[in-house]
Amino acid sequence: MNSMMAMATDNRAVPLTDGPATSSPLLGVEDLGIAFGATKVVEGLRFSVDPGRTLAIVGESGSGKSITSLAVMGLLGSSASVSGRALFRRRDGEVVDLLRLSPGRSRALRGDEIAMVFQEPMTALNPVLRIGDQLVEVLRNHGRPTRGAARARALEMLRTVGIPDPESRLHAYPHELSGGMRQRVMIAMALMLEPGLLIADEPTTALDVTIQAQILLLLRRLQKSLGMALVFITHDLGIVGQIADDVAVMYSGRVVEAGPARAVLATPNHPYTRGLLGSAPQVDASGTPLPLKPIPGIVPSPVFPPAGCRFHPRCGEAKAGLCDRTEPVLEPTGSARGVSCLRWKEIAS
Amino acid sequence: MRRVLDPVLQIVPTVLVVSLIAFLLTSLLPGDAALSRLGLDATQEQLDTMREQMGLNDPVPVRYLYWLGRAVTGDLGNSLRSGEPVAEVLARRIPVTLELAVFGTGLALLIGVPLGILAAVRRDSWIDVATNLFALSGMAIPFFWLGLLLIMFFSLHLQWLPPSGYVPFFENPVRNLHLMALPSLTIAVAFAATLMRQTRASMLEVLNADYIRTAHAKGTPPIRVILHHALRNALIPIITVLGLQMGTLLGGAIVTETVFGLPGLGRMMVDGIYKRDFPIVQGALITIVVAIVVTNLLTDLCYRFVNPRIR
Amino acid sequence: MTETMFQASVRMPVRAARTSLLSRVLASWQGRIGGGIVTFFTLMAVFAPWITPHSPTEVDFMSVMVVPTLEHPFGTDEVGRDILSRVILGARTSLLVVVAATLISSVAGAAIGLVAGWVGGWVDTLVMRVMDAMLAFPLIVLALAIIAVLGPSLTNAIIAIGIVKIPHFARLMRGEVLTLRTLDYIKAVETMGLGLPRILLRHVLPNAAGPVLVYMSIAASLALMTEASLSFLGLGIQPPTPSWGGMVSVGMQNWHFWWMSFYPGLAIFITVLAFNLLGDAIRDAMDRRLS
Amino acid sequence: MTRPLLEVRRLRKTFAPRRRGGSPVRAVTDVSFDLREGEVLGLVGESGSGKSTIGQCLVHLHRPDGGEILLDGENLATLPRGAFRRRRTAVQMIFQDPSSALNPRMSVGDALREALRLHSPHAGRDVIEERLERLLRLIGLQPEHASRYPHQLSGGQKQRIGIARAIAVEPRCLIADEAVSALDVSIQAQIITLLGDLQQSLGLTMLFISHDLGVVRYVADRVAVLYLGRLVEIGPARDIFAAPAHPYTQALLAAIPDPARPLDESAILDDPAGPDPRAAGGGCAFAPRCPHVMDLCRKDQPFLTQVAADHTCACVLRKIHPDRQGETV
Repeated sequence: MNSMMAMATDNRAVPLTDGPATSSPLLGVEDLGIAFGATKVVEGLRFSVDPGRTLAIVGESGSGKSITSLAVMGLLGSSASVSGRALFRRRDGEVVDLLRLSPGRSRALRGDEIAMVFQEPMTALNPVLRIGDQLVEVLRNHGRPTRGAARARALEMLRTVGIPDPESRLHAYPHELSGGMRQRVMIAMALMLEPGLLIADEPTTALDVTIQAQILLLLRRLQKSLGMALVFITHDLGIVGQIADDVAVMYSGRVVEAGPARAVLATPNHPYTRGLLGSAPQVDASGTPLPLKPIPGIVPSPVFPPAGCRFHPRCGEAKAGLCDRTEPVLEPTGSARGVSCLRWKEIAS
Repeated sequence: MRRVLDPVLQIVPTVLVVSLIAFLLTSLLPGDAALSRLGLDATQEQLDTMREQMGLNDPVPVRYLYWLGRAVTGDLGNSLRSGEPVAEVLARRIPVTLELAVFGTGLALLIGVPLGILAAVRRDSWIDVATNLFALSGMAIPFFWLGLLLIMFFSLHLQWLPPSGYVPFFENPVRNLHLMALPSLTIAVAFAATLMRQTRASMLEVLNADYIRTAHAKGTPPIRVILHHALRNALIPIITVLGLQMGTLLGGAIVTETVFGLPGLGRMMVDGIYKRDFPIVQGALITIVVAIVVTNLLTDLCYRFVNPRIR
Repeated sequence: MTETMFQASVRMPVRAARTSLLSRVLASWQGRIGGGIVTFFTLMAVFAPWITPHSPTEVDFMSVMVVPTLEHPFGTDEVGRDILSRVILGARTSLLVVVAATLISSVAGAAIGLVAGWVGGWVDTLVMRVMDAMLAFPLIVLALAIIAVLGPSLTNAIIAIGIVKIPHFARLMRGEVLTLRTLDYIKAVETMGLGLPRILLRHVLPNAAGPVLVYMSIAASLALMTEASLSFLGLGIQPPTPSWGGMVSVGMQNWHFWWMSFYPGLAIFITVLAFNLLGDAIRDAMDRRLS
Repeated sequence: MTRPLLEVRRLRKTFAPRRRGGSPVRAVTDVSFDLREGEVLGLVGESGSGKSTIGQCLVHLHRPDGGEILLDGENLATLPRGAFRRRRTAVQMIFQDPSSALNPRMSVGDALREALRLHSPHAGRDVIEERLERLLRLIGLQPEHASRYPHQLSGGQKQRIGIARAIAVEPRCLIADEAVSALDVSIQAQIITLLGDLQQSLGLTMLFISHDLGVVRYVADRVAVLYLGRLVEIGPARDIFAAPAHPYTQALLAAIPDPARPLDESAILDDPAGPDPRAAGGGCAFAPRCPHVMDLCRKDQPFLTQVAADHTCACVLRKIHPDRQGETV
């Protein structure tokens, strides 16, 4: 685990900031916009992930974090209009724009090179199909495996994710498993073909805290052993500290702050990131809880977003005439970090 | 074994309550059964003896148990008019209604389920609008009027099919199918409409489910998502509706049999009411209701088969 | 937290002031067409005696079974009565049956369901067992059986049709009550020790009323259909009172004079369709309002 | 020492099996604890621990199968219906889900007026209106919020109204059942702060039920930990967090995600199956998952033993090494 921390501190170029990415990342999202009709729920989003790294996208409900992952997966319905680019480097080196793929090519990538784990293990598995069949289906969607080979692979994956007695679980229905076990099955299913990129959308939110810790540990071990890139979507800054190399903090459809996870958590530049940290239960070294400093107000509706900086109505640092007029952009602040705040320099000093 | 036995045992109380309702209704029928049997010339003395013989003077619970005891051995009494045993009349009538119900259900399934799937998948397209209009009309059209329109068009105008009559299937299969075509279509239309709406609604709900998103996320071909992942789940409420609609179907059969002159159970019951022949009414009523309870049992078993969660 | 909820709220952006249910119903085409026809049907029924072009009961052997003409737009029947006038008057009979029967079944059914659902225990088991047994009878079959006991007449048709729909309302209401009991605001007023009548009248009934209202529209269409079927079988409204079902039945014996059965049947079809459309519109309006 | 406000003694609740032939679910087994005047007791456990069932028994939404619930020495569990209704306002609940906590057809003002009138049925209109305004300000809303309907409020605002309704009847004690779990982090912090302020200013006695130890740490004076329907540890919050005695409490604490602390791999339970009421048999319910399990644990049910002042724990390890009290195993 200390190795992870070490990795997080090395000065890799995190291409969240301006300028083209130096080394081509596995996934590079540029200027992503998602709108339902006239309602823009995500705007000007950029982030990237390298193989073997974990990017946490953190935000509250309505921040657009989940919808972003669905857009990258090509799973948004036709009611959404998507703009921008999401460049993905395939196994054979070809770089494709995930937002412009034909439905057939997009499907060929899903489950094979890009996989996803969802929030609700209770409803994400098909209740009328056996676990084994649901696992094997991934292989059948992307090839013609023999029965024996497919079964063997399913068994192997169930074992890999730590499911006891995997032979009998192959024949079980989802409702016969506990929540934690179902989430393990979901992870096994996502990793059947060893994808280069795994997107996990709040995979532990529905689980008990002791089970959550197990799943986090499992994801981290699998990510290291398979060398895949992991995009971990969460609302919990505590989890960010435990799993992420890099973090992008989202608020109301934009990235407000990004950079190496440890640096961002230690010295947040954006008032919203500070507010989130102040809202999260924390203890100091002696175990005494630090006082809570909640953010006042409520998350803005994407239908009637505030003018200027979207956070200004709740921001203690907002300056009238500036923050309510001008919309900030994500600007580099050095050491691979970026912040989207008009006053970050004044606040920092 | 248990999952088959349990629901079977559960219908026993239902059948008892149903038979009690049927018995109470028909035992309250106006008109004196003894009088009906003996005719108006009977003397008061003869009537009293007959009442005693028929057990009409016993209290109602005793009569019910007595009646139930005979009913389970197949003795449902005799027709007051013809004197024929009710069981024999039933034996002649049941095949007609059964055939009508089977053809009607089959047609309804063939029309309703595929159209419902199509409407759900192509939501808000012209197909969806058209099938919705079909469903709305199908549910609003009275069986007897639809039957008449079909007769006017196919029998009188085009002269393709005979307007009425009945020939048993094993006597002349071709003629039987000719005669049954229009009645089957008549009762199938409303049923198909209901099935279509239910199929569409449950498909739409299922298509929004998380596991459908999972199926897409693992790269499952769309057609397989619909037929393998969605339909299997959508079938669960469809089967429920199938069971619930059996009553409507048999109710429709009663009216339809009158229109097409089919000698089935429904006609038997209506004629029985006209003629105040209460054993006949009772026999038809019990048979129809037991048929519905049994179909509900079958759909329940199907449901258990399709839905692993309640096994 | 889930993004699907988020999408749903995005789909209908403005949820400003609560608009009235009526205006929401009338905002849909189903609501406008269904509501329009039901209003038309009601007005026609109420003012029937004053708007019929001919006497609906006067026999005229000089014009028996006349094809539709300007004089008799729907033609005449086997004794020369004007079919249009009889269809208009028939609306009156149908409206009476529909309103009375639906009121009987909805009030009785909702009361039974409310008690069964709230009290629970053996009361619930017993009541619902009887309701389930009644549900095993097809509507028309149970209505026929009741008619067989009571004898065919207008009043008895109303009673029979009213009784057969009770279990549907009872089940619906019971389901609503059971769902509401799991909601925190009902639990909250229970734990506050609010009086039972106030809990039921102020918190349970208003929130359970929606589905019952929707179902009343569907029950009305079924009542109309059942009445027409009974009359068609000769066991509902008795002649000479005009009823649409009875008119189709007479027309059936005279196949070649198509108009005799066509127009009364069309009247049933359109009215039932209108009630169904209205039911759909009310349901959609409620769904949107509660979301 | 004065008598505790609420005494729960050997509370039991078993639910009928969901399916025919299934085994009955023992949601709560022999749970005893006190709730002292003016304190906040955190009731902590994961899903299936029975913590919500206990809360619902206290406000009589469930009738316990056994045991006593003594409020000022009077047993609520066996009180006849009529007498109970008069005592009902003494214990009030704040619910988890803000979306279903308010009647959608009633304005905020009407919902609160109903509660205020219940508390003082003979108060005049002016008095009620004045109290309503004070109540709204107390929970951080404005008087104009009284005319709003639930669908016009945010989740956090609804939760504030839920709190207002509960305190409107001036209860002796409050049960907060996962009252902040459904809220976003920034809103959650607001509500925790509000509850803390109210507790201070009104001197509330509160049972704070939560699965989230991180949140409980902020509000609770004492903490009770439940596992599969049994109390495994209870003690002052400071002791529990500094020196948890029960292996389950230790695992629970280690699993709380903290932005400033990396995942402690050694403390993570190695049991993919999770809690299973059937796996325990006659012994300690936690035995199948416990890293320190011994043969003894699988046979006998451990009892609560004192490990420090006002701090008890139900673990065999604690009985064997009484001299190691307070030390982490």
